[in-house]
Amino acid sequence: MEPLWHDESARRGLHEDELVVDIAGFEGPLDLLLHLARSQRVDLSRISVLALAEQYIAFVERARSIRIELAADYLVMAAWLAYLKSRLLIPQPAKDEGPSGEEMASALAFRLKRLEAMRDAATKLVNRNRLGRDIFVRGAPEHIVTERRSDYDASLYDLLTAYAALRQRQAITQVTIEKRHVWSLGDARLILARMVGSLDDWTALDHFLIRYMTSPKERATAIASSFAASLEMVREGRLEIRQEGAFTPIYLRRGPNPIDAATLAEMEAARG
Amino acid sequence: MAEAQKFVPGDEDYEEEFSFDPRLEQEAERIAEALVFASAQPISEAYIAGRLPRGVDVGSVMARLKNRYAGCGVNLVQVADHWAFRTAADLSFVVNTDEQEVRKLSRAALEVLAIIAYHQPVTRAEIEDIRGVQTSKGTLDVLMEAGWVRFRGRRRTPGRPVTFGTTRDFLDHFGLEEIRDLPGIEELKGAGLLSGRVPSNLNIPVPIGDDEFAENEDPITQMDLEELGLLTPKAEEDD
Amino acid sequence: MAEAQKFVPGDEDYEEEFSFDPRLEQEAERIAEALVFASAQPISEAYIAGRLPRGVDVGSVMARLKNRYAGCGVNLVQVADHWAFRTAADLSFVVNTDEQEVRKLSRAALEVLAIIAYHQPVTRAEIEDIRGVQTSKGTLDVLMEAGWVRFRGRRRTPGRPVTFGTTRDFLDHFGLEEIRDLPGIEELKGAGLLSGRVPSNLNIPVPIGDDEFAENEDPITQMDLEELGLLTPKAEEDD
Repeated sequence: MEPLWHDESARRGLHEDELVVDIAGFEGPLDLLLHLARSQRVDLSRISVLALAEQYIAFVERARSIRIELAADYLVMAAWLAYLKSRLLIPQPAKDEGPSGEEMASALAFRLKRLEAMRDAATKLVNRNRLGRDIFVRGAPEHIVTERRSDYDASLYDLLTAYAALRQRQAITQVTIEKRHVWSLGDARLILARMVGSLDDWTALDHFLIRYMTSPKERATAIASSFAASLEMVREGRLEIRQEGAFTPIYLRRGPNPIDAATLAEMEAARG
Repeated sequence: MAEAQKFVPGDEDYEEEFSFDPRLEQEAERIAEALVFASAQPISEAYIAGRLPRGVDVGSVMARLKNRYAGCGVNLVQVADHWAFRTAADLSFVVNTDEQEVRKLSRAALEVLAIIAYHQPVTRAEIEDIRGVQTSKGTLDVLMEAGWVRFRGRRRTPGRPVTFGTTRDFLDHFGLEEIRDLPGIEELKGAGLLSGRVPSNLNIPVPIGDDEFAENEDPITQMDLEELGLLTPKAEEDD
Repeated sequence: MAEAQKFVPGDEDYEEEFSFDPRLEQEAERIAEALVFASAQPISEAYIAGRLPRGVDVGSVMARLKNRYAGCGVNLVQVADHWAFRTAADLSFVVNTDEQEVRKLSRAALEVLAIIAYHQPVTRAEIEDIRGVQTSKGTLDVLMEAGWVRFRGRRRTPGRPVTFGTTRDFLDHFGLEEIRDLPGIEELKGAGLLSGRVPSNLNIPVPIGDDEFAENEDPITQMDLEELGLLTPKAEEDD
């Protein structure tokens, strides 16, 4: 079989003891996590999520220390894992509905298993006997059957491409100002919603977010956007906020009217 | 035997209650064989049925034909509700003429293809949820252009997101009779890995689009920040 | 099956004179069959011979194969020293139907069709407005003839222009359940069909389905149709 996903550490610029060089080799945080999980060399269902979280955070720290820019995705995941780690280390008193650290860990393990399963499936698929490579059609077909009622042919893909190209051509092109690397309010709101949804205790959440931002430019926008978004969410009763004094850490926790899964799904859908 | 036949489909005389007329059945087999053999594309069973003598069951005709070709160098294969003749897989090494190139797909595209195949109908958000990463532009595009993936419809949930699925060409290309023949699909289903939803409504961070803004949303500017008096960078933060 | 042969593999003495190994002969038949099937042109006997197992006589292999296909819907025929499969002569009526070749829609027709699909109910003036060029009558005729476009109604505006919409056949052909299943702007973007830099003034409407009429639209009447039948001037082509 032609393997598609081998753990080619070298290709990905990843070495056992000397972590991190080329983050570009990974397709997002989950891919990186899966790679790290595999290095534990156990069945994914017996994986140590705690160890995995630590490895991941170490990876991100390491990337920071050698000044590698990480995309926001990786940082959000790091923050989430840091939170997960704290939940796993300090068992919560059986309070209200909030998911336990174990539940969160098993959800993560499930996602890793599912991703791996899809990769295996893709490998099996691509190694099947394929038309045009292993299996061949009649080389000299004698007729083309038209089963359509219409004498004309076009696929939905043709139709949509034609339409998209036309509309784009006709739309007045505007001057686009160079894109800045920013967290929009929407981004920040969504990140907060995802993370605070399960926070029962006062947590210096912005600290998590900011801590992993590598570029100073991005730091400002992350602070500003998440702070502005958090104020809005406090107003809505989504979360509560506390600060002891000027320049001290800002603590957040779930508010009286927390965001439930359905609302969150809607928010995510709205962002497309 | 050929010269004996000269059968015209739809000929009234033959039409009535022949439950099994060997001559008719054999003629039906020859017609189906000719139809499918002549075409490079799979032919629908309905189309074949429409051209067989009346009173003949297309299903059993095709089954017999398939059986007859079972050990041959050319096999009769079923693709969804269509039929096609294809060279036998074990002869790949002789027939292979290295002139045709099978489309090379990127790792990401293959992964997306597999997710669509196993989870269909599936929305883009679900694909991204499984992969934990945004689908880059050009991935779905490539799969649709290859004719393996198509828009299927819309999910009946808020927002009515469009769903994706695979095409008959996909089945044909990968030698599958139907989606249920996907390797390991039953086991995956059994293991709950195709159910779509992560158990207990937990939300693990999913990718955010950092390259786009919502339609009605402007990026925050430096000026806004100063205005809000929010620029309180906590010095250079520890480590 | 091998044990029946008294053949000792590797035994030099036997290798030469052993002239008939049924297993080998059958394999040779399968190979020849697949080769002829997959070839775009009649294929030379020499070429086939070069791909058969050693010690097999290509002539007798082809003769047996020809014989096997003799009564079938497809025959193996020899043209000079080349081989090809052909539909049995008495069945040519099944294959050579009078179907003309399917025509690809022109770019212009695709664009007009897409505009009608998305913007329906839409008038001809509006189509031209969106495309920025005049639409020839021929283009609309082609779409009508294809059975994908129909007169929907009349706009309640001065001149009561006719509005166009898509048909049930359109949905069937393009695999859509309803017209609202057409992907929207975000989905086109997500699938890579619209490039990332979409101007903000680009809006894609949600098409109005068959079952409803737009507020300012009247259903088309028989009289309208007759009237319209009168005004079908012959087309000036537009591409």
